[in-house]
Amino acid sequence: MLVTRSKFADVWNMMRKQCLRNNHPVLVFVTCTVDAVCSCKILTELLKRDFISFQVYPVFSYAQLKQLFSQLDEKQSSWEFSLFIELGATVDLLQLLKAEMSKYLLVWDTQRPYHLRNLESKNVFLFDRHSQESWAKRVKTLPFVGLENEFGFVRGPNNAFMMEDAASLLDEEDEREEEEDISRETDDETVASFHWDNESCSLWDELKDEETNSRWERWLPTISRSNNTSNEDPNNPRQEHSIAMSPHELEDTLKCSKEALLYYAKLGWDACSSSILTYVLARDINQGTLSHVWLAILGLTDHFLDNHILKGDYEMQISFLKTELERYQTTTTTEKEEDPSPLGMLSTSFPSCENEMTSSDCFGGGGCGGGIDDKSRIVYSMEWKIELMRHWTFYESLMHSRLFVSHFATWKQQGQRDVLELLAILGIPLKDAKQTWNHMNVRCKRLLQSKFPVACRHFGLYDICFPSFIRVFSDGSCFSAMDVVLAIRSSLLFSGEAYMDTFWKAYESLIDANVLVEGSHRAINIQRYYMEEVAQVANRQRILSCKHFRYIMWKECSQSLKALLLSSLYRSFSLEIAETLEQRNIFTGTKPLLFLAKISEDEWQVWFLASNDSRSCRYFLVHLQQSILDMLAHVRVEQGRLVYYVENGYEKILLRKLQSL
Amino acid sequence: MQATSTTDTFQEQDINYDVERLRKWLVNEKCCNDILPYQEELVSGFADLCEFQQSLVETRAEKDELAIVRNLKEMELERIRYLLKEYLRTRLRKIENALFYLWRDKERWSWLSAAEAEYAKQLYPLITTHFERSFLGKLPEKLRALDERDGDHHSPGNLDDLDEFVFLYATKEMGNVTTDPSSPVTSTIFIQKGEVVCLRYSVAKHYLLDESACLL
Amino acid sequence: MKSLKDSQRLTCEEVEFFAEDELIEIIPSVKLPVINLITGDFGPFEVGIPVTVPLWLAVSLKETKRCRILPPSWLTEENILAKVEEERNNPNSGLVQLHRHYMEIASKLLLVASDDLQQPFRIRKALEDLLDLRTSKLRKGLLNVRERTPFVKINRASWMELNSLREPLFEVLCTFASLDNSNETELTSSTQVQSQNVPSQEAQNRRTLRKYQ
Amino acid sequence: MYGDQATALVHHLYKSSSLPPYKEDAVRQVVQEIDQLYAQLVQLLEKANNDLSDPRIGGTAIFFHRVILRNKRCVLAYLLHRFYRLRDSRYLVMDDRIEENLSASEQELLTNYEQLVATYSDKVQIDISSSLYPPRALYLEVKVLKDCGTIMTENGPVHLRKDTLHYLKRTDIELLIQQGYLLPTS
Amino acid sequence: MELRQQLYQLLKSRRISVQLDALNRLADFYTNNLENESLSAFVSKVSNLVSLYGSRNTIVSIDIAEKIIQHISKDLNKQCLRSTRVVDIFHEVPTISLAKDMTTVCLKESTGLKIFDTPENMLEMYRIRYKLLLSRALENVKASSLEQRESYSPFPKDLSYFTPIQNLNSTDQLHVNLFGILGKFQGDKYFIEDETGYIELDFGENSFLDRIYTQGCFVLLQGEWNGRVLLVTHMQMPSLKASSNSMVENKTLWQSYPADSDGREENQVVIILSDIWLDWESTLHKLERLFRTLRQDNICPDTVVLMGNFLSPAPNLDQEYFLRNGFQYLATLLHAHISNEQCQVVIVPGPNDPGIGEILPRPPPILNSFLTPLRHSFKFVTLTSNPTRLVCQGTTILLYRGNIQKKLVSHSVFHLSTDPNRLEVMLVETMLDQGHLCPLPTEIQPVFWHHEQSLWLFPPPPLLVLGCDGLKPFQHVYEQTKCFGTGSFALQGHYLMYESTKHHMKVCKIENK
Repeated sequence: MLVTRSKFADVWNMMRKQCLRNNHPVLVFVTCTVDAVCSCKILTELLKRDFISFQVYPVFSYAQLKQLFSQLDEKQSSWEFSLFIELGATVDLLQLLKAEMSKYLLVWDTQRPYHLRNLESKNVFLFDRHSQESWAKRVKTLPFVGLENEFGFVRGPNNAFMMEDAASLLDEEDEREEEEDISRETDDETVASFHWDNESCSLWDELKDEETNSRWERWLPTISRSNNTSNEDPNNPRQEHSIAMSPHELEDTLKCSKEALLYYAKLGWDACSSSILTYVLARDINQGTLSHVWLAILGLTDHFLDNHILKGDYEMQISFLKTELERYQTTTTTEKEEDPSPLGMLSTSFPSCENEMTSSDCFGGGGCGGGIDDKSRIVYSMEWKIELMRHWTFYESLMHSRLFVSHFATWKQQGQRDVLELLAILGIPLKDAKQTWNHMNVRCKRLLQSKFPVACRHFGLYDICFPSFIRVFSDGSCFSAMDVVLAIRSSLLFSGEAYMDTFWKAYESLIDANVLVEGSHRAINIQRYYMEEVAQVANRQRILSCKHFRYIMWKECSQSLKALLLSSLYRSFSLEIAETLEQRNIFTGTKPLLFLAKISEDEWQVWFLASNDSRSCRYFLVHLQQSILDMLAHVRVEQGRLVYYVENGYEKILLRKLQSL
Repeated sequence: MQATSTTDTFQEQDINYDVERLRKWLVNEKCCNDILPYQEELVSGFADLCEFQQSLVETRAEKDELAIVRNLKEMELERIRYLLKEYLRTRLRKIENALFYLWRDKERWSWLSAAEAEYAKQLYPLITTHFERSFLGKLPEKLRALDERDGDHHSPGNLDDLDEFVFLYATKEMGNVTTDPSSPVTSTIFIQKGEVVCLRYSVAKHYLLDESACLL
Repeated sequence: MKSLKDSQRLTCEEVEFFAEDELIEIIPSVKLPVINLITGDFGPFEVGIPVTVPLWLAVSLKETKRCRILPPSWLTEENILAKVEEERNNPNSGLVQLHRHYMEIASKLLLVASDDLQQPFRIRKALEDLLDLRTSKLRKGLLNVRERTPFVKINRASWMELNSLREPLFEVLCTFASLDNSNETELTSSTQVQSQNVPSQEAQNRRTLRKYQ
Repeated sequence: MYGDQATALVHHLYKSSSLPPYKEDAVRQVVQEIDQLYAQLVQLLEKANNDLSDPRIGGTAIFFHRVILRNKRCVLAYLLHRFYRLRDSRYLVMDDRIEENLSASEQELLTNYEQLVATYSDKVQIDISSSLYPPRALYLEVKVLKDCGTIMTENGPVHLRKDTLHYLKRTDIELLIQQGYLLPTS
Repeated sequence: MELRQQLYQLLKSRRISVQLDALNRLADFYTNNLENESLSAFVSKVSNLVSLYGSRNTIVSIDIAEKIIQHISKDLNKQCLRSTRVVDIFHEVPTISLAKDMTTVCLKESTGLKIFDTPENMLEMYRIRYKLLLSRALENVKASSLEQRESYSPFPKDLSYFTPIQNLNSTDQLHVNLFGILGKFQGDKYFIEDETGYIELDFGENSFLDRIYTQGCFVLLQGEWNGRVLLVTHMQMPSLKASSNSMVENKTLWQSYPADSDGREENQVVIILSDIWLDWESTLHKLERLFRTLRQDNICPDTVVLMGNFLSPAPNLDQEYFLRNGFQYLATLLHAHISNEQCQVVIVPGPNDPGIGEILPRPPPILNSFLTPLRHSFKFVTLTSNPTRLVCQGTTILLYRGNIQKKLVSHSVFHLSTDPNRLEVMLVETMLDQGHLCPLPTEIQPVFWHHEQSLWLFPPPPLLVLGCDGLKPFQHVYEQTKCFGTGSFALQGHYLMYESTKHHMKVCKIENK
C-alpha cells in the first residue's frame, strides 16, 4: 500500500514497536547507487537510535535478491520487517520473494510505475511523497491488477494492431497530460507544507470513451491466452474472470488490459530521491541531524546528475533542504561574524571558487585530519556544471565536463580551440588554467568568478550554474555535493569478481574522508574515459537510426567499458552520450535512444533512454516491452524494467521486431 | 578532590559508593606491581547484584518506551561487569608474574582469594613442568632445582621492581609521611587531603591498606 | 617485560571510561520513570525538569535525542579562557585547579552535544590552548627533577595528565634512584673488601659448592 | 665467552615486540655449555679434593658456579617471558602464526593454561575472558569479513554472510571480532 | 534449549565461537552419549580437540563438530574395547565382487545402506555365488581325484567336465555332469539352470537325503540326458570338505574388520538368550533366576545377547504395554545383577518383533523407545540387525534368529525323515555347503540384495548360532565351524554361554525348582 508523508512516522513507529517487542532484526536490502547508499545510511542510523539490530545486504539484481531470500529461509533466521532501498517498487515483491503474510516489506524506491500488486497488498509499504489525495484516486481506479507478471509486463495484443492502437491511445494521453498540467499547478498550492510534490508520472483518469473499445475487442483472444498461460499466482480473481468470458466482463478486461499496458509503459522515474524521503522520515520522528541533511543532499544530487528529476522540482527540494540546513546550523552560524574560519566568507554563496580559494589558502594543510564529523559545515552555493573542478585543474575539468564536452565537442581540434578562446576571453593564461585548482592564481579565480558566466554566454552556453551545497571539512578541504557523488560513484564502478567490495567502498566513503579523496582521483579517470568513449561514438557515427528510434550498438566491449556498463554508472554514461548527440545534432529530432552492448560472450545488455517523456517515446517503450515479453524466454530481467539482458543472437531478433513498426 | 566534591553536591541522590570503591581497588591494583588484599565482599556482592539486575532486565516485559530503560540498565551492567572482570584479570596477571615469589610470602598468599590460591597452586606445576620439559630436564641432576637459594637468590619472575614509584592520592589528611626509609637522612612531607604525591610504593602501601589513600 | 607492563597499566581508554561515571545535569525531552541502576536510582525524568545522571547515561540519552545536556559550569568559553589566563600569568607556579576529568568530559560533550554548548568551536580552541599550556608546564616540571628525590608532589593535575606523565616521570626517578643505588652498593662492597673475613666467605663458598661433590 | 648464548636469547626476545619463534637450538647450546662447565667444575673440585682454602681454586669454582647459575637464569627468564607474551597474545586479535612460533611444550602449556583460566572463571562464576576493553556501546555495527554461518545470539539465530553489515549486541560478537571474522565499522 | 545455552556460555568462556548447527549437534551428542560426564569436562575435551582440528581461532562449523564428535566417540569405544564389538552389517560388511576375468573375486568396501534393488543386483549376487561354489565344487573333484585309490568317487577325473547346459541341446543321448541352480516349474517339475541355459530334471525313484535340497540351491548333478529331460542318477552339494584353498577362503573376509583384540586377554563371557517372551510371567522369573545364578557362581557377563522374539506367538492385544514393562523389568534386573556397567547389551530382533518383518537381512527393530531404561543403566545398548556378527576378541560369532529350518523343510524337493537330530545336521550342513544362511529363491525369502552377502558364509564362520523355533538346543561341528542351536529360553530355559579365552561355547539350562 502507499504510505504518504503524513503516515511516514506512523509506519516507522509501528515497525519500531514490533521489533522492540520481539527482538527481531530488521533486514535492509540496498542497491548500489549513491542515493541508495545514502538513504541506507540514514535508515540504519535511525534503527541504531532505538537499539534495533539490523542486517544490511547489498543487492545487485533481482535474481540475487531471490537467492538471498531463499537462503534466509533455509537458515530459518527470524525476521518480520525488511527495508528495500531503491529497488522493489516496480516488481511484485511478494510473488518474487515468496514472502509469507507475516512479513512486512517497507520500500523506498524512486522507480515508477509502481507494480500494482505492491500498491494493493497490505504487507508492502511504498513510501511516496505524493499527497494522499493525488495518489489515492489513481490507486483506487486501477482495477486491472493481475494482468502483469511479477516484473510488470502486460501481455498486449499482437503487434499488427498494436501500432495505431497505442498511437491513438497516446493521443488521448497527451490531451489528458495538458489538463493534468493545469490541475497540477492548482494542486501545488494545496499540497501540504512541502513543495517537493509535483506530478511527473500522471496519466491517470478512467478512459470512458466507448468507441476505443471496439478496437480493443480484437485484443481479446491474446489477453485471455496470456492470462491462462502467463505464470501468475492463481489467487488472483481476475484470472477466473478472464477464463469465463461474459460479454460484460469481457469488455472490462479489455479496458483493463489497455489501461495496464499504458500504465506500465511509462518512463520509470519519479523525481524525489529516496534519501530525501528517508530524511523527511527522520525529521518527522525528530531524529534528523546535520549529517542526515548532507546525505539527503547527496542523494538528490545523484538523481539530478542522472536527469531523474525535473529542474523545477530539483530547485524546490534544494530550497527545502536549505531551510532544513538553517535549523541545524543556526547555533554555528551565529559565530560567523567574529569567526576567523573561512566559513564566514563561504556563506556568501556565489561564486563557490572564491571561498574555496581562501579556504584552501589560509587553511592549507593544517587542522585535524578529515573524517566526516560535526566539526564540518555545509553551505549552500551556486555551483558551476564543471565536474570535479576543485580536485583537478580548471582546464582539464572544463575539457571533460559533460556540459562542455557536449557543447564544444572538446575531443575535436575545433572544440579545444574554442576552449582556449574561452580562456583567452577570460584573460586567464593557460599555465594558470592548467594549474591544480588549489594552487591556481588567486587573481585568475577572481577573474573567473566575475567573468566566467558572461564568457560562456558568448559561446551560447546559458545555464552553467545550478544551486547546490558544499561541505567544508574541519581541515578546510572542501567538496561540492556533485564532486562527492561522482567520487562515490567512481567506487561503484566495479572490477572483476569483487563487486561486493564496491558497495562497501561507497559506504565507507560516506564515513571516511580519505576514501572520498581516493574516490575523487578515480572519478577524474572516469571522466577522461567518458570523453574517449563519447568521442568514439560521436566520431564513428556509431548511431544507427530507424523510423521510430535510434540505437547504438557495441559489438564488442573493452574491459573497462564492460565494467562501466555493468555498474550503475551505465546510465550517466548513456546520458552523456545522448546529450552530446543532441548538441552535435546528429540525427536531429527526439527519437528515443536504444543501447545494445555485448557485455559477455552470450549476453547483450539492452537499455533505453528517452530525451523526454513524449508520446513517441512512450509508444516506443510500449512496443519495446511487448517485444521483450515475446522473447521473455531469452531475456534476463534483473533491474526491473530498466535494463534487459538478451541472449546472444536474440538481439538481432529484438531489433528486427522494433524496426518492423 | 573533584570526585568527592561533585558527589557531595549531589548528596540527595543515593549513590552506591561501592562502585566507587570497586573502581578504586581496581585502580590500586593496576597502578602497582604488588598484589593487594582481595576485596571479597565487593566482588561477591557485585557479582550477585549483577545476577539480580540481569534477571530483572530479562523478566521485564518490554513496552517499547521502556526499551530504552532496559538498554540503559544493560549498558550499566556491562560497565560494572567490566570493572569486575578487569579487577580479577589484573590480579591473575600479577599472580602469574609473582608466581615463584608468592610461595615464600605468607602475607601476600593470605591476601589471595580461595579461587586465586587454587589457581596459583595449579599454575605452578604447569610452568615448572614446562621448564622441566624444555630446559631443566636436560641438565645434570644436581642443577635441576628450579631456584637457587644460594649464590644469587633470584628465582625467575621475582618482584625486584616491586618498590617502584606510584601516584598516591590522599583521600584524607595523612599528616607527616617519612618518604624514604631506606636512606639515612629521614625526609618527611606533610600530605593533606586531596593531594597527589609521587613516591615509593613501600611507603604508600601502608596507607593503601587503611584506605586513607589510593593510587592514581 | 614490555608487553607485560602494558597489559597491566592503566590505559587512557580506562581513564576515559572512569570519567563517564562523573555526574552531570540533563534536561530530559521525554518522560521516563525512575531508572534504578546498581549505581543508584536516577530520575524520574520529567520533560524540562533538570536531573543529574552519570555522564554515560546522559550521553546515550543525548545520542537518541531524548535529552539536552546542561554543560557543567566550568565548560564555557569565558571560564576556560579565564583558566588559560591564570595559567599564562603564573608560569612557574603549579597548575590551576580543574575538574580531574575536565578534558575527557569536555571532548565527550563536544562530540555528542555540541549543539547544547555555546559556541563549541571556540570552546574547542580554548581547550586546546589550555591543554598545551598545562602539558608544557608539566614537561617543565619533569625537567626540574634533577637529583634523586624520594617524592614529587604533583597537585591539581587531571587524571589524564597524570596518566600521560606516569611513564616519563617514573623513568627519570628510577634512573636517578638506580644511579644512587649503584654507587651505594659499590661503596658497601668496598667496605666489604676492607673488612673481609676469609673463613666466613670460605664457609659460604663451601655451602655453595657442596652439591657438586 | 661464557654466557653469551644465554644473554643472546634474552636479548632476542626483548627486542622483538610480539612472540618470535622459539629458539630450540640456542637453548640446546646453552645446555651443552652448562654441561661442559659442570664437568670442568666437578673435575676441578675433585682435583682440589674440596679444599677451597686456596683462593685460586675457590675463585674459579665460584666463577664456574656463577656462570652456570647465570645461564640457567637467563634461559628460565626466556621461557617465562615467552609464556607471558603467549598469555597476552591470547587476548589480542589472534593470528595463527603465533601457533607456529611455539615449541611443542609451549603448545601443551597453552592448552593447559586455557583450561586453567576457564576453570577459574567457572569457579568465580564470572567469565573473565570476555569484555576485555571498556564498553563503549551496547551494540556494534560490524561488517562480515569471512562467512561464519549461523550463530546464536541473545535474540535468536543470526546468519552472518560475507560482505553484509550487521548491528548486534557486543557481547554476542566480541569473540568473533577478536578472531577476525567481523570488522567493526568506524 | 537450556543445556544448549550452558554449552554456549562455557564454550564462549573458553574463547571458542561455534555455529548454531554445530552447537546443536554437540548438545545432542552430549545428551545422548555422555550422561554421566560433567558438561564442563566435555567442553574442555572439545576445546582441546578444536585446536587439533582447525586452528584455535576458527569458528566451529558443523563438520569440525562432526570430527570432534567422532574423535570423542572413538575414545569412548576405546574405553569399552573389552566388551565385544557388534559389526554393523549394513555398513561394515565388505562386498565380494567378481574381478574383470570373471574367475577371481575381490573385496570391496561396503557401499553403505541401500534398500532399493534392481534385478541386476540379484543376478550379480547369484553369479558371484555361482562362481564361488563352482570353484569349490571343482576343488572337491580335484581332492577326490587325489584320493581316488581309497574311495570311489562317482565322478570322472578330468577337471573341466561340467557340461554347459546349452551343449546338451545339440545331442539327445549323453551321460553328463552338470553344475547349476535347482529351480521349480509350476506343478512338481524341477529344472537345473546354469549360466548357459536350463533343462528339466527327472529324479525318478531315487531321492537324495544327505542335505535338504530346495529350489534355489546349487547342486552337482549326474545323469542321463535323453534330449528332453535329465534322468538324475546322482546329486550332491558342493561340499565344504577340503575346500581350504579355494579362491575366497584364502582371503578371509573378516580381516577387514578392525581387529579389536588389544593385548589384554582377560576372559570374556557372552550370554546368548533366544526367545525372551516378555509377556510371560514365567520368562521373567526364568530371567531373574538366570541372572541370580550367574551372580552366585560369580560369572559377570561382558556381553548379553538378547535374541527375539520378545513376545510369545500368542496373539496379544497391546504388545507395546508388554514390551515397555518387559524391558523396564529387564533393565532393573540386569542393573541389579550385573555389576560392571561396561557390560554390553545386544538386541537381535526376532521374526515376530516390530519392524520390517520378512526381508533379510533384517534391520534393527523399532524398539528404541522401550530401551531407554536399559540405556540408563548400561552405557552400551545396541540394537542390531538379524543376522548379525559379533567380534569377540578376534573370533567372529554369527548369530541368526529365524525359522529357517521350517522354510527349508517345507520347500524341500524330497520328503525328509522326521528325526530331529538328523534334521539339525542336515540343516547346518546345507547352509554351510550352500554358503548361505537361507538358500531359497527370492519369492520365498525376500532379501535386500545390496546386503545379501551378509547372509553368506564365505568363509564359514568359526561360530554359528542359530535361533530357530521348535528346535531343541543342539551342537554340531562341520569342518571348522561349530554350530549351535539356542533353543528357546522362554520354553525350556536354555541359553548359551561363551568364554573367549577357551574359545568355548556351551549350552546351559537353568534348573527349574
